[in-house]
Amino acid sequence: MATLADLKISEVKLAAEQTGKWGMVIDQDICTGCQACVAACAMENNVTFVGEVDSGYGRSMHWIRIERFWEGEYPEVKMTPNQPMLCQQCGHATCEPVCPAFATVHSQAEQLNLQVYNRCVGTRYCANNCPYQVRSFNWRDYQRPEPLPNQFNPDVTVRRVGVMEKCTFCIQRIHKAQDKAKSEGREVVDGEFTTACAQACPANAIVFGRVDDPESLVSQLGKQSHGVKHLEELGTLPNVTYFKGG
Amino acid sequence: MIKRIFDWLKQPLGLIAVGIAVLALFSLAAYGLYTTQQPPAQPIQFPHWKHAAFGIQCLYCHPGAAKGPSAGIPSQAKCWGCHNQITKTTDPNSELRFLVKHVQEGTPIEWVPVAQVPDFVQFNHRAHVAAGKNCEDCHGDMGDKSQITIAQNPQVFNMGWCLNCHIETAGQDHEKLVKLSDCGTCHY
Amino acid sequence: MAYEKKQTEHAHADHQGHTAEHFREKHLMLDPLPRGQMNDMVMESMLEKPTWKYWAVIGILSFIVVYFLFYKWGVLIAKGQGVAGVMRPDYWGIFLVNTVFWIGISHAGTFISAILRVFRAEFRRPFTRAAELMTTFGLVQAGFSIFMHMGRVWLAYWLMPYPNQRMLWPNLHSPLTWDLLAITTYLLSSTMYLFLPLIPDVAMARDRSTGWRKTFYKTLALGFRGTEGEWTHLRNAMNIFAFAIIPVMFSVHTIVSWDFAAATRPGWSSTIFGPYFIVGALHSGMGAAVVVIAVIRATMKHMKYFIRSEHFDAIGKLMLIISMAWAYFFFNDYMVQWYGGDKWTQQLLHFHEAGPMGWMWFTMLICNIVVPWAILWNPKWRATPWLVGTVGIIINVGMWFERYIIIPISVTINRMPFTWRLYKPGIEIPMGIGTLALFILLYMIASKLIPLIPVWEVQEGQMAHELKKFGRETVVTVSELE
Amino acid sequence: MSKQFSRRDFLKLAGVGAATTAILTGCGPASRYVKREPYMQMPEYTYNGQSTYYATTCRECAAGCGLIVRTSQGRAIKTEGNANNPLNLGKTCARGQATLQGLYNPDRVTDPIKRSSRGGDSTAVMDWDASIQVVADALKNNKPEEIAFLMGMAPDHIFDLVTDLANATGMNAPMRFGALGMFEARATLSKAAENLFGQASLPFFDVGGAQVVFSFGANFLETWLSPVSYTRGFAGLREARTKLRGKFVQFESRMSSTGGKADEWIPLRPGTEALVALAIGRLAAEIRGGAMPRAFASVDPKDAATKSGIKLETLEHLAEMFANSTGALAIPGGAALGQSNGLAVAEAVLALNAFSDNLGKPGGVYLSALAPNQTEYNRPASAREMQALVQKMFDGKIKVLFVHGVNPLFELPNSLEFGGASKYVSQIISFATFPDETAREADYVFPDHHGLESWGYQRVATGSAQPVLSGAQPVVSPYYNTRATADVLITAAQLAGGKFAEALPFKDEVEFLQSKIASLMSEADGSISALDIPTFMAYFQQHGGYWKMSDGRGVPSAEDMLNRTIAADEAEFAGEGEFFFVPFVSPTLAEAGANKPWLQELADPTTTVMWNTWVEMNPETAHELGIENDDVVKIVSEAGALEAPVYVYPAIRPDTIAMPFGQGHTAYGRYATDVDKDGNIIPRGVNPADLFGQHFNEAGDLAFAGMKVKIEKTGVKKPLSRLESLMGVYGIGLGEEH
Repeated sequence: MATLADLKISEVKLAAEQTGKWGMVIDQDICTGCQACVAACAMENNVTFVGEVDSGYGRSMHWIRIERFWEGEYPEVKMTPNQPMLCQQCGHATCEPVCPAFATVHSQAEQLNLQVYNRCVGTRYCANNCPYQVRSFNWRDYQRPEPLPNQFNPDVTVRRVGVMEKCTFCIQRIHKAQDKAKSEGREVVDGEFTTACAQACPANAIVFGRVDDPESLVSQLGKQSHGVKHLEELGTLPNVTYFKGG
Repeated sequence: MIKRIFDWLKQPLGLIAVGIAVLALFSLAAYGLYTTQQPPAQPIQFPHWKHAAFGIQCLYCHPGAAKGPSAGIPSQAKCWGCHNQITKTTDPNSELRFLVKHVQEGTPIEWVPVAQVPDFVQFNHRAHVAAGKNCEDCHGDMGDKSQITIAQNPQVFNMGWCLNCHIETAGQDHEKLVKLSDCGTCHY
Repeated sequence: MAYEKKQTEHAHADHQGHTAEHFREKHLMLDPLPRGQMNDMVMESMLEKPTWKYWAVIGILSFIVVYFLFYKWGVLIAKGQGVAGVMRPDYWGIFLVNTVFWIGISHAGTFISAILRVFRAEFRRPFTRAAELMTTFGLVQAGFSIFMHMGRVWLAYWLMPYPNQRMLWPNLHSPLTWDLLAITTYLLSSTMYLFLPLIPDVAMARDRSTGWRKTFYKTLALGFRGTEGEWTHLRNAMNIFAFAIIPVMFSVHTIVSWDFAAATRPGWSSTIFGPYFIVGALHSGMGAAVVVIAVIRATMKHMKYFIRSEHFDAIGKLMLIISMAWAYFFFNDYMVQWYGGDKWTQQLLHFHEAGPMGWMWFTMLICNIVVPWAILWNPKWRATPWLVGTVGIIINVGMWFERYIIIPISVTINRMPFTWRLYKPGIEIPMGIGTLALFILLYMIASKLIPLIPVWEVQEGQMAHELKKFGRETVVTVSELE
Repeated sequence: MSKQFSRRDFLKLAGVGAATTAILTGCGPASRYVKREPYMQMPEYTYNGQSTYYATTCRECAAGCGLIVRTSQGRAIKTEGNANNPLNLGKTCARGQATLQGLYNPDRVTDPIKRSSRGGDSTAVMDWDASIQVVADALKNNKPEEIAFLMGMAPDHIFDLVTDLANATGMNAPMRFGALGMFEARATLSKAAENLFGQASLPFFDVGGAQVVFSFGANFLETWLSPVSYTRGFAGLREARTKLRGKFVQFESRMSSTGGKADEWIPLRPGTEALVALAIGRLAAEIRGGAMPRAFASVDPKDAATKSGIKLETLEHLAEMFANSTGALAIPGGAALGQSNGLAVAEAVLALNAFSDNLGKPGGVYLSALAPNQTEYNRPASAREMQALVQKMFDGKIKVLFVHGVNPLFELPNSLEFGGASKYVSQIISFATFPDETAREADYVFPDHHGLESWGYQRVATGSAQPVLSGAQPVVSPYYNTRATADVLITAAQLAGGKFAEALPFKDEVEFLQSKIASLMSEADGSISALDIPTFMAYFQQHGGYWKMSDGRGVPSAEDMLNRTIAADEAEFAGEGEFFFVPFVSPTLAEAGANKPWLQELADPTTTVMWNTWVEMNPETAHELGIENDDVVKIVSEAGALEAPVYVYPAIRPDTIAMPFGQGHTAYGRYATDVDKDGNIIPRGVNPADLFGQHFNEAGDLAFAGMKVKIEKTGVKKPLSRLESLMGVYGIGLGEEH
């Protein structure tokens, strides 16, 4: 029987020194706020809809939301560049240490913040502690009447009441691509697959790939000087880079 | 009021009533527990061991296991491909009569899979076959007719069992251990 | 023996005249009654046949507990946390407010009983039991509240460290895990600590009761007969516990504060939270204790003998000091956060005062600082039971508001302004009332089952106290008993 | 269609959906047991647990984007863009993503039904043989000129089929209509192209290649013409990686989500777009020097500045930007064209392009490529043409009306009185997939398959340089007892006999499709080619259509464009009232998205409102009127009145209010409607089309933005569901400032 030490739980700390594996670059200058990514994410990840009352009360389950603010007053008013906000897959996430049940853990293999739905007991501490506020909780057993469940993606667990969920960087696609590459005896090629949001984005504002591969498109873009990482000052080591635009 | 009820319950009759009630509750609970442990009814009592004894490879009927996440249940056409050659299909007492009926009526056979992992586990057959696991490692020896029926899987798939094998497989290879003990490998 | 000697001295003291009479009236410790009589008084107060009023209150409370607490909890479990008012960004709501509140309440018990015992504060003697009961019952409510909060409460056992085939353990990095450990430890140790001083009293009750009560007390008394050896063991055990439980008590609320202080939220991540929370807990705990004592004194037989103005005066002074300490920590916390200049924290502080819930912030200050300071400085008012009791209630309202401001109001403001939203409680309110009802209900039942006054402790105190006359002065002397 | 399709023999895996929802906690094994039906005949290319991908075409709007649908075990799981399709290059919009929620919508029409009374709930389920007989009888027993088809803008193959039928039999030519076409003012664009370029066509604006883009009301990042393609163009405009970041200026009275992306947003007075465009042209011509083009000569920039409410300096600065740019592009569209002077606006703006000399050049204006099997541009009916149809119905000249792919009772303004006219039509047969308002008023509903269950093709009208014919094929077997309308018509025509049978001599829909694409088989320069039609059809399905490999866009002739006068009159506004009324199409819902729950739950890009209709109002105006967020106001136009909650919107002119189109359904399924406390079905939100009067521009498009309205307070509050925070975004409820 393996023991606690074998599982190297203390390695969570090491994440601070690592650069991450998967990352994203989002160009806010060309993001039109069209919501295609939001819809694509919901369709890919079996994200439920919650109805008018709950969505108006901050209970919508969007894994990715598009934020916009206003600058100035009429007539010199401007809409700030649309800001798609999703889980930043922090290298040193604030959500991870606070979960008492290890439902929110760091994937050492993929360098992602995992949410293990079946382990979640619903303390909601992770969501409280997430500075990006990108976690959504299943406040109710939201019903999707027949035959809507036909559309469920079999690769993604359907969450039930009382568990936390969030963007996974489409980990099911990562696994699928890796499995395919492995079965063909090769490495995953940059651009071979992408997340649902990046795939749908009509403006190509979202680019996804390996940040630890200096040759990948996402690394190349990430090096550009106007890239910003949100709330980096908190030491979260986010893996999503934003181009503020303008 | 309450006192009267208690007094009544202290009588022999009352005690018997209490006893019966407790027994009934207990047996109901036991029965409930029992039903959850029962193997499901299958449309055909399919003998895996017979097929294995004929030397049919697992992958012949379940080819998905080598190619993708799901091993798959063979289609009727596949069953019928062999069985329409076998005269036994006319025997009215043979289990095969059910197959004949389904084929003739064109209705699907509603199998109840028994080797199931919970929904929150994303299991991939291909990776396990590629890692050199044999079917019987998880599904038991299909050739042994006492061990395997279509109504039961000898191995209960639980996480400890999965994890044990994963850690054993990884051995001293740290990178492999990280991958194989990562929550995100199976849960997403 | 010591008791007889005391008796003769007491008789002698009878001739001291008016001054001694005056002392006796004021101080329980100087107003000894025969031991048997005192025991009978306690027994009588416990065994007094409940009036219809008692049953009516029990009935109402039971209804509230069954309907508001358990039925609504069933609804909550069946339908999910959506029936409560929580949402993004207020993932934590009144359930956690109540948890912190009840843990706070439970602190007074240990404070009064353990700290005052360690420091030999004699006025504590008649009400240590009442305070200890508050600790245990308060923790029960806290436990209920935290379980109500959980999204999948049926899996709560996963938070317990136990060997399992999944090779999964609770996360020791999480303040919630520490919380769980601390609260469990506190609950166990405070229950033990409640039980130890109870032994001589249930032994006394055993000797004076018949029927099922006799069996009940016999079981609880563990065969205590009152021999010197037993007393020595008991005293030793109590001393150990009294000293040991103090760090536990401090750690519990410090750890509770770490739930917040260890988070990255603006307004939460504050280093002063540990002591601030402890003082806050004592503030509400003393308030609650004084309410309980005032109610006991007003409703139960013979209690006016045991609980006198002097006790309210003493607790009142404590409350005043704690209120000042709380004000200091509040100011300290506010000052440092404000001075830090972080824009989100600035926004939050502004929101506290000027936001839609600003009234609550000001009410909190009035309840926690203005009211106690205005009333408790006056010795006469301080000695008025109903007034001090009212102040206790007001302080508790204030302290509940303080927790409400720290949790659902503070989490409204985070670093993502796009998500800011104001919390509107739902099912939490009735369920919170349910926990309060359960607390009162447990107390009412306990008052009929166990002696609320630790008689032996009072008698012990009375033995130690003596009035002596030096010249024209009558002086109180206290002798060491142990 | 049945023959080819039956080969696939999909079987639903009963209970898999239930199983996925059933257990997260897991009790005993018995609770986990589900039945699984294996394939009876496993398709040879299928493995259990592995997805099959089919190429098809999106039917959520008429743009014709190619889709790849991931299917697993006979269920459609996810739509993705077809990376090969030149129109969308693997991308989709939100509506394309949500199309699966239409396919698996719980409120679809499941069987052919006969309604005992129009608008009533009591229906009788029919079988398909009887249904087809009804259609055949309707064709046979009426005079051809008494039969009319009203169709949506997609799909094209049924339109072609009905056109063939009409041509052969003398039936009324099928009319196509869609609210999107109305709000895009397609007729005006095409008329302007005809006037200026001599050829009716949808102009194509190469946003991606431009350096400066001036958009006059065109909401090309939302729903306009071909949003996915235009969004890609916009990304090209901005792409700093490859070239200089292009500038974008939007002229509109209410900031759309397109306008939100603009570097400069110019809130001009509604109706002065033509004036402003010409003034910019004149100022730009002055900057460049040389002879003043006649088109700009008559306009006075000062006057234009006063009338439009834009500062003269701003105009001059914009003109400078336009004149000095090497690639300046001007786009007319949306509400700017839906006014009484819409045609003049379109002409004025196109004239700017002529001035910029970008016609037929990268970053300029082209004539959209005609699709491979298309000979001339075929625009949908304008509102005036629809009015003519309604008039015919009123006059009793139409005995049978077939409705397919359009919901006129919702999409047409109330004032056109389609509902009233339909009472004079003795038989209305709807082919609706969803129980929409028109289907409720139909005598029969013979449901067509959902787009993902259908064969067909859609011609790409604009958005791609290459001529594209997007092909559709069923990706799953029909979920309900529905039948392809093409099949129904073909069978019915054969039953009707005579000319009808001769017009459609096909076995089924697929044979008809083959006949329509057969001519492409051997054409040069095609993306696919084959020697026989089955192979060609297979390639067509596999690749999701057929397209030419070369640029097929037309080059407009610039001759005389600047040498003509363009009327610079201001638009006329109908109705009394102090507010201009600007309706716009909801970017997330568009005309037919309201029945898809996830589209309802998408936050509107500008207001982040979900699940409802709102009225946008300038904060200053709201303050003056004493109106706050969520106050319900009554909007009164000359044609009607509506009540909707206010969204205090910082980027709208104080004299303008705006409202999204897309909600306000009285039927159309549970997500498009709402229930009140008593469980009665009530509309979700309101339909601003109810306010439109019968005013048209010169091209026949509805002057939907040419209205003035009054506002009355009601004293009622209806909280809008917003994704955003009123506190965080607007500072409302945060308390007084220090």
